[in-house]
Amino acid sequence: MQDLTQLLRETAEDLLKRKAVGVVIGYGHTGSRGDMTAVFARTPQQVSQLALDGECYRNLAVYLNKPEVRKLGRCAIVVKGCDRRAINVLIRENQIAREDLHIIGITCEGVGDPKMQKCRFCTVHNPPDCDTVLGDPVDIEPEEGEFAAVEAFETKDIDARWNFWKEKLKDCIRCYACRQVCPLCYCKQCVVEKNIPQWVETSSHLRGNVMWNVMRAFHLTGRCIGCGECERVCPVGIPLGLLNQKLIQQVKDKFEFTSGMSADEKGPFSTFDLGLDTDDGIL
Amino acid sequence: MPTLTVNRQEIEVADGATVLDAAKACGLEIPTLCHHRGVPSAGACRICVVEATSRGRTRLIASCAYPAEEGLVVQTESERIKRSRKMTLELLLARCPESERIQEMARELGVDTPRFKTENRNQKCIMCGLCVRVCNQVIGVGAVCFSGRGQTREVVTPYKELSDVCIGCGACAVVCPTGCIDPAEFRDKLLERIPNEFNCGFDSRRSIYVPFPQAVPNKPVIDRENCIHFRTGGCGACAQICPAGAIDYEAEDEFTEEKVGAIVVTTGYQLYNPAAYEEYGYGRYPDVVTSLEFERMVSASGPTGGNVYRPSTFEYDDDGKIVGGEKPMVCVFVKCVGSREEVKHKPYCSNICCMYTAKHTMLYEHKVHDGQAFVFYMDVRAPGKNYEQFVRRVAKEKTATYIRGRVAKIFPRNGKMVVWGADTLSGNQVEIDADLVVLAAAVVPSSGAVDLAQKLRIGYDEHEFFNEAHPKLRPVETNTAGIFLAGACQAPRDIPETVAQASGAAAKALGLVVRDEYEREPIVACVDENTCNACFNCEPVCAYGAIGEKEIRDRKGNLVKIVAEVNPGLCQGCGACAVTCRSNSIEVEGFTDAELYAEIDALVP
Amino acid sequence: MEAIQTTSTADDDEQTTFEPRIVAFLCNWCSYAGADLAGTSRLGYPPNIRIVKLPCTGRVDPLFILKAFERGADMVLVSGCHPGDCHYTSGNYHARRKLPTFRSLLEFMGIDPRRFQMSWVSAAQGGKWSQVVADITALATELGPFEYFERIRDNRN
Amino acid sequence: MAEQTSPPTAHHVGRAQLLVCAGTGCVSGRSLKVREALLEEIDKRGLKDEVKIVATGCQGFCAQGPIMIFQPDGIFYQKLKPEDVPLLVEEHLIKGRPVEKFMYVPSAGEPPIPKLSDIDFFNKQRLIVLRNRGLIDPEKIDEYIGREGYQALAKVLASMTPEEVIDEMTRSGLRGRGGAGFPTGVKWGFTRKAPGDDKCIICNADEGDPGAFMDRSIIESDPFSVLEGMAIGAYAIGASHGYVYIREEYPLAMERLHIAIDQAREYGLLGEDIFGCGLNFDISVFRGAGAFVCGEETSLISSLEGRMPEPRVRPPFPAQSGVWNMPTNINNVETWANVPVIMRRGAEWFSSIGTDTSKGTKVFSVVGNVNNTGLVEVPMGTTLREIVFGIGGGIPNGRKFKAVQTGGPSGGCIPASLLDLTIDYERLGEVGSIMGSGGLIVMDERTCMVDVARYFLEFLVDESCGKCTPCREGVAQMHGILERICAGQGRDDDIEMLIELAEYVKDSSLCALGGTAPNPVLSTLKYFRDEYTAHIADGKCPAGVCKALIQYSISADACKGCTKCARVCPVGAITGAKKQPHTLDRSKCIKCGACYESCSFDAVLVE
Repeated sequence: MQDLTQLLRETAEDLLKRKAVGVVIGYGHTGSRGDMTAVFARTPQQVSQLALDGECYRNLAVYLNKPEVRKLGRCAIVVKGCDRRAINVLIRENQIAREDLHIIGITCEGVGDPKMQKCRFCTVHNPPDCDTVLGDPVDIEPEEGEFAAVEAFETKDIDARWNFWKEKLKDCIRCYACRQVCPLCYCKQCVVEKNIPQWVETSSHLRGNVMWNVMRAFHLTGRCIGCGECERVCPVGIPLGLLNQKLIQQVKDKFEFTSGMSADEKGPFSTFDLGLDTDDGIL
Repeated sequence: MPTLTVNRQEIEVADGATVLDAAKACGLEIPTLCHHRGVPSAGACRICVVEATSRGRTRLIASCAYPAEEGLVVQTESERIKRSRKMTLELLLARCPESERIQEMARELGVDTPRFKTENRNQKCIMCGLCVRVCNQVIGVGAVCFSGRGQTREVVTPYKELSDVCIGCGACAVVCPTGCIDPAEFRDKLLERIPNEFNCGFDSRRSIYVPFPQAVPNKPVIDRENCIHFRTGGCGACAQICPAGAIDYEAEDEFTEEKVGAIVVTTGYQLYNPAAYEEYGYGRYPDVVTSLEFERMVSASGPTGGNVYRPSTFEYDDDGKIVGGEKPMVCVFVKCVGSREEVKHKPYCSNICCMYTAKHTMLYEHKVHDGQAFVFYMDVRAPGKNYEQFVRRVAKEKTATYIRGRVAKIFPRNGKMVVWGADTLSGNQVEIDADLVVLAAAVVPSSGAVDLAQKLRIGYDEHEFFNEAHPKLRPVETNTAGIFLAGACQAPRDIPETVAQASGAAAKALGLVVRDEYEREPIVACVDENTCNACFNCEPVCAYGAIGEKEIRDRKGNLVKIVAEVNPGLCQGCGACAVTCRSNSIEVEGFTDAELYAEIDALVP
Repeated sequence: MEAIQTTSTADDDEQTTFEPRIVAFLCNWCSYAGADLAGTSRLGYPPNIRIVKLPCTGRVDPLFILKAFERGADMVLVSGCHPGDCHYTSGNYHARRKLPTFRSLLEFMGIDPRRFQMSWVSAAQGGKWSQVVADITALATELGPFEYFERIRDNRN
Repeated sequence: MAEQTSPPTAHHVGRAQLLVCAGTGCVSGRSLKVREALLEEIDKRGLKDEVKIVATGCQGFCAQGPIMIFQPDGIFYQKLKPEDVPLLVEEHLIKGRPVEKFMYVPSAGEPPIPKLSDIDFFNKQRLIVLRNRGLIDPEKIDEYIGREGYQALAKVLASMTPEEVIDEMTRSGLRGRGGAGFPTGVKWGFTRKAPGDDKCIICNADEGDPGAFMDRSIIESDPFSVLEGMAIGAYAIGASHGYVYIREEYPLAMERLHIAIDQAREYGLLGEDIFGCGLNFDISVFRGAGAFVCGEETSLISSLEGRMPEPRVRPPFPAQSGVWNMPTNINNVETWANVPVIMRRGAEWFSSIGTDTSKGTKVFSVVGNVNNTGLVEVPMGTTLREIVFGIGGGIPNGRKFKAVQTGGPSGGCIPASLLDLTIDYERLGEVGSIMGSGGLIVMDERTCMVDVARYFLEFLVDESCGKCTPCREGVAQMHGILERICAGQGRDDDIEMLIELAEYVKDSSLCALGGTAPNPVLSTLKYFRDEYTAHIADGKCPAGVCKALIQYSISADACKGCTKCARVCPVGAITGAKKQPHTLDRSKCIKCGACYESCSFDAVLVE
């Protein structure tokens, strides 16, 4: 990541001085162990906490929907390419308005050392439609196919797959960290928390976990932009990204739809296309 | 509105009127040759000359073309005019001695033998140019024109061959004053016969026509495909002739939208195309007709005026109307053509064929007294009131010989239609040389029934008849509220049953629309405003547009949040919204998650 | 855990042959009426099918399907109007998009996709309904019991 | 009278200018070859910068072509041949002695007249339309502008409103030179008042009359005056487009017209924003369909619209709805050519010329049996005698003047007795003829009037458009009768029938062609009825023209045996030894009249 920290701080300071925004949401090494966490700079002085480097994993879009951030009025947000697509989905689902955001896009060659899997096939190194863009455009060819992992997994036969998932899902402790970190899981009351009727059993045995993980993945169909945060934060290391990628693949092949590309796109499950849809597999 | 004096009589005429119009308005007769009401005038033959004085100069003018100017003084009778007309006629007589029209006009003015050397050409054309003008300026085709000038001037088609742009409208033959254009010249081009659909194409109709005698509204329509005006921009004869000025070529179809409370679908039936029976030869042999075509023939308002002729012997007049034909002495009626046949055609019985075939045999006997009718049948089904007695009468009065058996093949042989069939009662083959074969084809729903059904969202069966809500309990309703059925569109039925069903449907429909309130099924969606995230994923999924926005405001009126809201009047309770809502904030009464959870739980103990 | 593989659990009927339990979600206007027609036309079909009536296939939520499997269904069928015939115009169009995608997710997780069947049966296709039920019952018998969740039921893992 | 002969000295080039006539008549006499020879000779003699050679339009004296005028001396040379050029250059240019051999000789025996201004043919004419003839190169606009060209247009555009222009034209009394004589100013007024914003004007250069070549010469010698006239007309009427409808048979005139138009456009005198005064007016040339009837206004319009040329019933007149229903004003070439002069010199000056009802001058093409065949422009009111004898130089071969035919096929014949008739629209109308476009055919005693009438009717039978019965059938029947008379089978009721038919055709025809077609017959019947009765009753043709009625013979005593006639006879009908009286075999004789023409001893007799 080129050294844009200084550039970011000047931009943030200028925005705050002009009162164009109430807060600048960015990255900074303010974590307890010095790791990279979210920084909310509200006054020009706090701008010094901002920093940019290879560890900017988080998807800061998750904070946009929080009531506490809403109260601060218009806000500026530092986004990588994947985060920018998440903002598009939020706009499309009427959660935030484009005018309430000052988007500071940073051109990103990929985060994490070694590079996170999502960055290896990323196609949005340069975030589109931003108010300010820091860093010169990046031109990197994807190193592997978007669905390489999915295709690798699908080489297993049906029982091997079940055994793999049974082992993984058995460990799920239902901490719901994956839900908390995902910018698109903003429901006030998630289906898990409804108990009349209790579709998803709350105890963390295999049956409940299967229901929870399947429904979490299915509710992101045609919305998830593959930012990989859910997999990163899962304390027990369940490969949630794999489920998400499978659904992204299905939506791309069957409905020629890629989520987050524009703010006025229509989700695959709220429309239909008599030309595209087929009756395969239906008696 | 210029005023002028004609023979010392003041007359006011409309703008654009000619001196001839003014004279006619005064009741004066002026002879004309190259003038026709529907064709722009040229003032060429000079027979209509009158004396006109304007700005102090009196001279002979062609009244047919000279516009009626303000203050013009016209004299239609004078020695000078008489001399001029006599000389014109004498010269025309010298040119066309054979033309009766010119001889007649000449005799009227006292000219019998021309003093001039008669031209050796004996044609009747007086070069008036009417045919050229009507073809070029009125019809707009331009198939005929002048060529050469002076004595060598003649009316020709290009290269003197039948012009390929000629559409055979015959306008030139109609306007020619001396009748020297014979329609036979363009016989094969005679305006392609437009088959009259209502008379099953037996005779032809014009491109402006009343579809059928009992049409509602009983007014003519224009067939844009064949009408010359729409093909070439010319003609317009109907607009000129229509006294009420009712013809407007620019009128376009309009789509009007009506908000209605109920719809009664009565799209009726049509006959199954018997051409599917290759072996019967319908469509290949003109003497094999369907029962509907036979019905049109026996009808007094039909193409043959009620007489039964063999279609292969129809005689047409120039106008495409049937004026004669040969009466069929032997007529064979074949029943169940396409009905009661599971393998290739329709498995159901068409209900009405037995009764109308019996009627047809009586009509045939009435129209062709010494004719002989045969009927091939599988069963005679006469279930209605007095139906069986009616069929018994046919047997008693021997109007037809009923043969129980199917027909195998029909083919022409030296002028007759040979019918091969079986007689199951006697067990042997039957061969009849018939003059006419009438096929009682099966009843099928009108074409386009399926499109309508999908548009109205009502069900239909595999034969495309519409599905009633319940065969026994709700026969006149459909599953879709507010849409009712009547008549043969629901199943083959005859007139008494149709009328009964129509009355039922009308009553049901009225029952719906007269009350101002309207009960309906309670299955309606409703939103849990606490958990709704206002993502409005549900809104595009609702096919009835029943989901809208609702603003939640606190007591002081400032906006707290926006949530989704369902309009119970529109919602049909399909539940699609309940599924797309990830937080299950929207539920359908009667199919709530809790109820379905309980059902699933109970079903798999 | 392998021990209990062959015997079915207590609340199954007692014969030794395996009788699959199939849960069917039918749309009220077409498939449900079709099934009714099959009945009024005296056409028989295997009793393994247990029908839940829904207003439209558009109302079928993946939660129902998973819950059915959790409760011990060996196979789930969703049947509704032919595309274009839906009483609510587009219900089956949405179902035709959502449910096959859900089925590919299950397959990805190792659940045999043949256990989740879909079909279009119109109100007049009584014959087709009985044929479909017969076919899927045969398939379910051949696939055998669906123990994935059953094993979980008694919480021994 | 003087201004046209001596060229203005302003732009005197070199010490001598040789103005060689390049009109169609002279060009057919190889005048362009003479010009080339001159150029060669002058080049050889090194006189290139001293002498300027200019090819001009038609000088008017076609009988004497090829013509050259030697300026500044004003010497008139005629009948030049390329071979004469060396002698001419040697004598006149080098030695300064005019060469009498090539000068004009009025009649045998009289001394040659060197100066052009002294020749009667020229000094008796008054040139307004032909003011620039022979003085400017028709293919150079500068020379036209040099002679006050386009000053009228400038004056009009700068200082006059359209209404003032029309008022000026009306006061000038100019009447249509096409033949009908309708007052031009009034006609422009009608077109201007007619509703419709885009109008057009047409220059009728169809000139269908046989033997008439005035319009051709005007365009060939001074096309710019026509364009300027049309531009003024366009401004007055408010027309945005003009057409010149010119005969297909005038290639040279058409070429010169195109050159003139291109140059006018180059100089901003035609096309967009003329003179910068906002007048947008352009002219396109339309080649005529080659029918006499196209001279008639509405037929011309139909032809212009690409349709068959046949007349339309009037009203509506072209002024209300002409070409593609636009208000259209049609004038003859000569009328347009008059307009610039009127505008420049004013209406009072113009109306001072001519008679009280016919103002200005008229160009005549004097042809037929007259010495000075050519283009003559005389003021209205000049007598026939003046034209035929004064300017025309009398009748050649000592024959007697018999009649003159004016107005072409629509005109009539005027006998010798009316020689002192003053030429204007009304006088000519009274005597049964019309002004016409200006064709003036002089006939001597050897012309048979019945044959003249037959010829004109034959022409009209071919040229009638055939639309209306009277003209198509009536004229044909009249022609049939006259053919019979000339063939000697005349019947005694023929004359009465001719008159009845003539009255009928004149009265009932649709257009002017039919309306005036009987004039030749009526006028010949009126003045030469005796010839008709001679043909019908006695079967004789007094003028010895109608072949069926004449017999040739040779008078034995007059014949000197010079064998000239025998050599000339095409069929060898004349035999006889040298110096012996010859005999003529009537069975072989085809009555071509060659012997009669060639015999210089009047030995050949015609009865």
